[in-house]
Amino acid sequence: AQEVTWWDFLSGGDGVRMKALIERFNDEHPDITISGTTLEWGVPFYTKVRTSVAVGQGPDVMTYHLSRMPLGLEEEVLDTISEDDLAAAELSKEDFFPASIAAASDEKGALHAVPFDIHSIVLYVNKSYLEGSRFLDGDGNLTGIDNLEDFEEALALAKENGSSAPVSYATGDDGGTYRVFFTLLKQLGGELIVDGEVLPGDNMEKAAKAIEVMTRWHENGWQPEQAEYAASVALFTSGKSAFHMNGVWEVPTMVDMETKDTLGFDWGAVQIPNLMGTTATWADSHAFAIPAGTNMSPEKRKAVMTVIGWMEKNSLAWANAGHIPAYKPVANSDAFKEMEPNATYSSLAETAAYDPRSAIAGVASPVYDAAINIISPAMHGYMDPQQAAEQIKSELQSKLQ
Amino acid sequence: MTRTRKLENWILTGGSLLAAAIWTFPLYWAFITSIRTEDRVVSDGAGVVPDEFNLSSYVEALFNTKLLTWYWNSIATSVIITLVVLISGMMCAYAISQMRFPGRRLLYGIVLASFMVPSQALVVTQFILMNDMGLINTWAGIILPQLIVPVVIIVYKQFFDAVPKEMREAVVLDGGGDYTLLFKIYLPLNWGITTALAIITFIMSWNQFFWPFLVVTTENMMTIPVGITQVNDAFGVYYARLMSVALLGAMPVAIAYLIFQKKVTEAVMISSGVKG
Amino acid sequence: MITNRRRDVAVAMTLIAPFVLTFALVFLYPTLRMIALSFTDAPLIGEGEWVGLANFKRLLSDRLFFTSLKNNGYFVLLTVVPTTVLALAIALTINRLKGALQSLVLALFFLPYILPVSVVTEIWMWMLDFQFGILQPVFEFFFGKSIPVFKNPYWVMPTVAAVTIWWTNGFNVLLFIAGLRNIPTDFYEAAALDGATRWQMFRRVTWPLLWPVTALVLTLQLILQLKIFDQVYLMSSGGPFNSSYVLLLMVYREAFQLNHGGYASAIALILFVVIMVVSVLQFQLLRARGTK
Amino acid sequence: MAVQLRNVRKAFGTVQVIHDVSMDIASGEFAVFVGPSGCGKSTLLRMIAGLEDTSSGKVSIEDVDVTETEPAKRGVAMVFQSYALYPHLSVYENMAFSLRLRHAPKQEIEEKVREAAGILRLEEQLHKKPSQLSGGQRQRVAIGRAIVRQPKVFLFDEPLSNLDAELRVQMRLELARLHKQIGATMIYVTHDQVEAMTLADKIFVLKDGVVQQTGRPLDLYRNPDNRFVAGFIGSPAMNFLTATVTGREGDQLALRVGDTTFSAQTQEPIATGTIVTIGLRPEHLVISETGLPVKMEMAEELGGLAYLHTRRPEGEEIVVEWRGDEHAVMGETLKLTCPADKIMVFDSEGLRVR
Amino acid sequence: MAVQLRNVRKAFGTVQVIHDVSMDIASGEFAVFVGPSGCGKSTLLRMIAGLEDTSSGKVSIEDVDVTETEPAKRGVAMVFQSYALYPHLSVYENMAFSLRLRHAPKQEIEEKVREAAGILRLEEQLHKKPSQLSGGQRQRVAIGRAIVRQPKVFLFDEPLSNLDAELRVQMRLELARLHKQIGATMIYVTHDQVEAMTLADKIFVLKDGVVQQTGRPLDLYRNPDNRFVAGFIGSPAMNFLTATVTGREGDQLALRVGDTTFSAQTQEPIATGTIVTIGLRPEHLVISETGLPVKMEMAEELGGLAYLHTRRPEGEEIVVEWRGDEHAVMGETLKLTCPADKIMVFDSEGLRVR
Ligand SMILES: Nc1ncnc2c1ncn2[C@@H]1O[C@H](COP(=O)(O)OP(=O)(O)OP(=O)(O)O)[C@@H](O)[C@H]1O
Ligand SMILES: Nc1ncnc2c1ncn2[C@@H]1O[C@H](COP(=O)(O)OP(=O)(O)OP(=O)(O)O)[C@@H](O)[C@H]1O
Ligand SMILES: [Mg+2]
Ligand SMILES: [Mg+2]
Repeated sequence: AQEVTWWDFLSGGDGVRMKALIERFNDEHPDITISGTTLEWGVPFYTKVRTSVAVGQGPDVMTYHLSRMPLGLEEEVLDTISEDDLAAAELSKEDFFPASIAAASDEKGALHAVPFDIHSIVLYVNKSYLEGSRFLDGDGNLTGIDNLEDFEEALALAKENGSSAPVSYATGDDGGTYRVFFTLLKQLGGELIVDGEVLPGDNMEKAAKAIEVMTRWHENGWQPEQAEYAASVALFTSGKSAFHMNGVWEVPTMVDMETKDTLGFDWGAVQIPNLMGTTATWADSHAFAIPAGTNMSPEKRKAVMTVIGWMEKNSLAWANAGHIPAYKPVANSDAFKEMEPNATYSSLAETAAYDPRSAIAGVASPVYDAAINIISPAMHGYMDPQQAAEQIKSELQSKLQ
Repeated sequence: MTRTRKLENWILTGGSLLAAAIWTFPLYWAFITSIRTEDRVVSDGAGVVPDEFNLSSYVEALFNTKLLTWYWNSIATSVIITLVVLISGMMCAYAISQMRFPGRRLLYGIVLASFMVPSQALVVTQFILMNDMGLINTWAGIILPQLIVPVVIIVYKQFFDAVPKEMREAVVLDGGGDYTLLFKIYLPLNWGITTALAIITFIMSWNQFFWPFLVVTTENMMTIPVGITQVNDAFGVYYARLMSVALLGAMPVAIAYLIFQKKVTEAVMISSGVKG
Repeated sequence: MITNRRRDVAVAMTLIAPFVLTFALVFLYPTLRMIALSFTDAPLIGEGEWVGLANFKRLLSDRLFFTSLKNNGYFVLLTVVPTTVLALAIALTINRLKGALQSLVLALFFLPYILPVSVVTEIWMWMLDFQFGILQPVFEFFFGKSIPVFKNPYWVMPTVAAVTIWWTNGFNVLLFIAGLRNIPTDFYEAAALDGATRWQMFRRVTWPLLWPVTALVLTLQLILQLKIFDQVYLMSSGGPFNSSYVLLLMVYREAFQLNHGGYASAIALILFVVIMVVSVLQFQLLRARGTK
Repeated sequence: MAVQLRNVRKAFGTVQVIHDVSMDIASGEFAVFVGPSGCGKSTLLRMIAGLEDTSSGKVSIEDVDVTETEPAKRGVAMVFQSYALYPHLSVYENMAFSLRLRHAPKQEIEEKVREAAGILRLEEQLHKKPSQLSGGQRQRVAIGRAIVRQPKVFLFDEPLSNLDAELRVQMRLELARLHKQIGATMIYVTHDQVEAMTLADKIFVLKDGVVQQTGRPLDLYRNPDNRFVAGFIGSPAMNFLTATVTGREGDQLALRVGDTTFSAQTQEPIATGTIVTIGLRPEHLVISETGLPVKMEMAEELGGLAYLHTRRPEGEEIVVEWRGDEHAVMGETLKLTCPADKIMVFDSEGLRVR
Repeated sequence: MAVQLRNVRKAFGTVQVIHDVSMDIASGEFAVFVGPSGCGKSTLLRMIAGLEDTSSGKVSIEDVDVTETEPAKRGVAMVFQSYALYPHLSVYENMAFSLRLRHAPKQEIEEKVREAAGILRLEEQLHKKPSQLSGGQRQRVAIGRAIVRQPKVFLFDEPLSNLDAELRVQMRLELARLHKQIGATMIYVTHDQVEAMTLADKIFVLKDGVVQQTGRPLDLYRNPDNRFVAGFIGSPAMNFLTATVTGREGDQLALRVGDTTFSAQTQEPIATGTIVTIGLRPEHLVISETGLPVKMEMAEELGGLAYLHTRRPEGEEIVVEWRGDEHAVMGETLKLTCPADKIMVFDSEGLRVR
């Protein structure tokens, strides 16, 4: 029997569902055993990957963010996945959304990862703060937020109604800050990196504008100060926030609490409204990748591909974690189309805004560093938005050389 | 005793108890947090008085993480480190203290100097070395760089030096050699210091974070201090679970400490040379 | 003694061999290798080119290096003397207690020391959590608002220092208690007969007689705190905007995140030299004061 | 009275250590507390110093009740067995310590320290640290520290017990001279009866926290009140034998030990047949033709003098002083007698029958 | 000869510690090395044991040259001043240790240990740890450890110096008895001349690595060869005074000390006017109407006996033994005389003028 060493960074609802999937796989495949390790998300995970690959101690298969693909390629930690490999997994490139295949390939078109899902941030709502206002329609669905003014009006209203942090997101965290910033930037029609240039032209103004909005939310006491990830979630679940901007992966948390009746309010999740003029939402993809230099036997490689293929085909269970499957047969299935609340925000797939394709972007990249080291301090008042935008530009530009 | 002195004593006693209570409050708070449900932890009015006794987060921690594996790794590596450090340190200290051989002074000089050398500064090349030897993700890799504990040699030497010369001569007259002397006389004579050094070495290696964190990449090889930071296997709000993992991680040594408190106290004093 | 000299030396060699061999392998060799590596542009794993002093030149223009160096110094300043003073104060108090009460109080103060660093940081991050931390009301009471200590450039180092002191202070308390117990009560009785006040007893008897222990504590602390990594890595990862970056963190980042083995070795070498020099200097200084 | 104790008691927890002790020490007197280890000498001394509370009773110094007074205000100075010299201070600073605490003027400190150093012949050592001094010199510094304070009473707790035998004799001499010279009241604790006999104007013999007898040294030797004092004072110690009273003739009491008859000079009436203990000092025993038969075991030679260790067939050891040339060798049998006026008789309670 | 040294020398580095020592110790003899601290007694003993190399010369044990033999093979057993008992082993195991090292059969070990324990009356203590024993018992265990090895020669290095005075006397007795009982050759080192006098068949007096005199104890006391031996043997020590020879009448040598005249019994010719040293033992000094004037300083009281410490106006201290009742008090002047046959005369080199 083959033992497949598996690394992931999946915690929270993701982690629970992935563990369940692995268990199911192991049950169904007596000849293959997945032995999984879960490492801390973000920098620690990618540091470990890098070090382990360097010393030939990497796993057989691992989860990887497609946003990080260029960086991963530059670090040379990813093996290519050939057509034969895909065939072994009973997959082909055509089974996936073209965008995700492009994101998983290098310049020459060689595939380095198998996309698994698309995930983005969404807007969670605590309806109790909006009751009787114009922001809830007859069915109790969120409505009437078509621009920034509307949203801020809703925030002010929630504040009035006693919400201590009307819109919570992880303001003290690289991921949380970055995702909101990037969403706002994209909604302004901005670009982070164009042709190897960081914030060229008026993109700088747009970045400053995005930071300015976040700063205002801070100054008005609408968003929590320096919230760590867990705290930002807890603010929402404990009923202190009217809105919560976070990844779809927290959907199961809400669902679970609702079933257990510990949530204490009516909740909903919608696509991030168009606040700045363009509809856009930050998105990323999880994918499976094989570390470089493992020199695994053909049998082992086949087992690994079997794992990947199986996971893709069973990604409906993964969609349970709020994600949109990257594997078209599942994504287009009726079962998925009926899944709630995914259906509510599945439209975002069209407006998903991925990280720029650059070796300084993606999870645990200099861009994320900039979020925690520049944007987060800026919105907490340590520098003004314009300054922050300039600093982002100079800092990242220097990394690009 | 005069009345003011009595009063003073009361204030002193009360004051130091209060200070000690404040000092240990974080541990208390961690415990209170860990026996609450996650919802309770972040709800308003979750005060310092325990109001729930819910062990679910402990159950989670024990069975949804690899805590038991980490315990095993920690115990095994710490025990091996302790044994090897003590035995090699004892032998080396004996030779330095009791025998005459070329290079003796130099060797002791090196031992004294390495007391000041920051081994943390060597992690990069130690890591490379472990990789060259194929010891990444192995117990041996965790253990090897922790085997240099010069203070063990220094303390042993001091104690061996203090064994009267006659003890050695008596054995020589009886026809015993150096191994007899070391293992039949010097070692049993210094059981006290041996246990003291063992305790200190064990605590030190049990609590080691930086090196195991570098040299281990797989969950199955992690030690307790590394494991509990690398994995936050919980979702949404996980403070109670975090605290129970932390407390479980600290538990074995903490319990051992509370049982052998006197011994540990003495061990620290002896091994730092303040008390002989 | 009439013995066989050659056999004696052979026996001695077998006795020192385990230590000497391990030492050579995991200490001496890595040290030499570190020095060699610091003159190359090697990645973490693999060969590099000889680049002479390039790494060191680069250090001179690396802002982060100077920030880290400064932070190391700042951290030492924040911990070494405060922990010594605090430990002394606690030891003096404990020393006046008796029997079981004394053991209890001592145990409570010592307990944090035996905790793994990650347990300590987990607990304190929870204690100090900006939204739910139990200590935030205390900050509100004193400063009128909550303080995100790990996100505030002015608070982060003092906070890490405070947590470090909480964690390691018990050890120093023990050393001071041992030192205090070594002072014969005769001295205090003699001073009492001479009419010394409490303060005079401390100033003229306890303090000078405790000086060797104080020097030991200061030296140990200095060496220890210069090697700060764990707490910073676990609590603030060097942020916000690098205001808690320290040298060892930089070594770690360059070597393990950025794959710059050569440059990391150069930084490590500097740290190595700094610690050696500082501790030797301090050792001499304190000894000089002690004998004066 | 320089020092007066009235019904002083001391208990540590439930253990009564000093039982109802009263004593008077006149001004300028050299008083010695002597007794076996643990009998409470140090405790008593420390109570006078104020380092130990009194459980009940009254301590007065120069007719002022100081029972509740702080140690520093009693006007006493103490010399500790361990000397308690501050190792970090020079000899000069050690002696100046108490004056500095009192913020005495520099001039005065200088004068007093120099004077004390003069008395103790320490002028050359003033700049040294205690660790650089010999045992005897340290001892002198400790005394010097007391002298500068010009106390009403000097207290010494076994000040010589850390010195070797030769130095001890020499320091005894120094102490005696010092007492003559400064004429202060001194209270001195020792468990060495030779020291007590040599130094004291007045000895207080203590046992288990009770004063057994008080008096001038030779009075205690010649006329002990009880068996304990008799056995404690005198070197080598008195030999004790169990005897039966067989009759009386005037002040001559007839006693039988084994088959041997002794006669002792006593006045007090005592019934025939009473079992008593008789005490015979080694220096009073005479080897003669008849007498108590003992077997020679070993001779402790001092040159001109030897102590013969002998043993009765019944097992009791008897030490006999021998002066003269060749003495008996191991195994020989000797017969011992003793002049009647030298034999002391003690009743079953150990009290002297005079 | 049990032990024979021939022209033995020992140097530590450049320091010559033992100078050309030759000695013969007969089988069964109890030999004692005595001398002041640092004179080389221990070194000599350790050379016999083989714990110290000899720089030159020859050491034989039972007529076998052992100069180059390892300690364990010389057939000697040593009892150390510190006892060197293994504190972690029971009394039984302590005694059995050397046999175990030799892998002696269990049976034999048991027998030998029991036998030694019997001799030393340690049967009851066999299971105890050394720390549970009294000083004297520990001493006996140390001896027991030597006995089980049935050595040709027992070596003792100040075995009693850690015991208190009383126990010392008792253990001396035991040692003497032991020597009688097992009849082995014993070499015993001490710096206490009383011990030497009491135990020895033959005393070797050492000074600075040179044997000063060898002989039976009382011979050394009565007839010392030189000033050193005279001063060393006898307690309290002999008083020495500088005197001028003023004439001779038969075997009576006339001497003047200050204004006082003494006469000493000597045969050897000595010129009038020679400056000599005379030795007067405290026990031979007599207080009389005329004689050498001295001032009383302090009396060391032993009860029946007192040693009067007196001083000549010229500064020399003279100790006088006093037996009797009241003696002089401090400051009084006494006059001392001494019988002519007790006065010893030493020339300027310290050699005895007989
Ligand atoms: N602080 C104390 N607590 C309890 N018991 C004590 C204390 N100090 C002394 N004792 C007891 O009081 C008794 C008398 O002690 P003290 O020190 O006065 O004896 P001592 O006559 O000075 O003896 P030594 O000659 O050995 O110094 C002893 O039994 C001792 O154990
Ligand atoms: N290992 C050594 N190295 C250098 N000198 C030594 C050594 N051992 C002894 N000595 C010197 O040799 C001399 C004789 O020492 P030894 O120990 O034989 O004296 P001792 O007569 O036994 O004295 P004590 O009565 O104090 O035991 C001393 O001056 C001592 O300092
Ligand atoms: Mg005492
Ligand atoms: Mg010696």
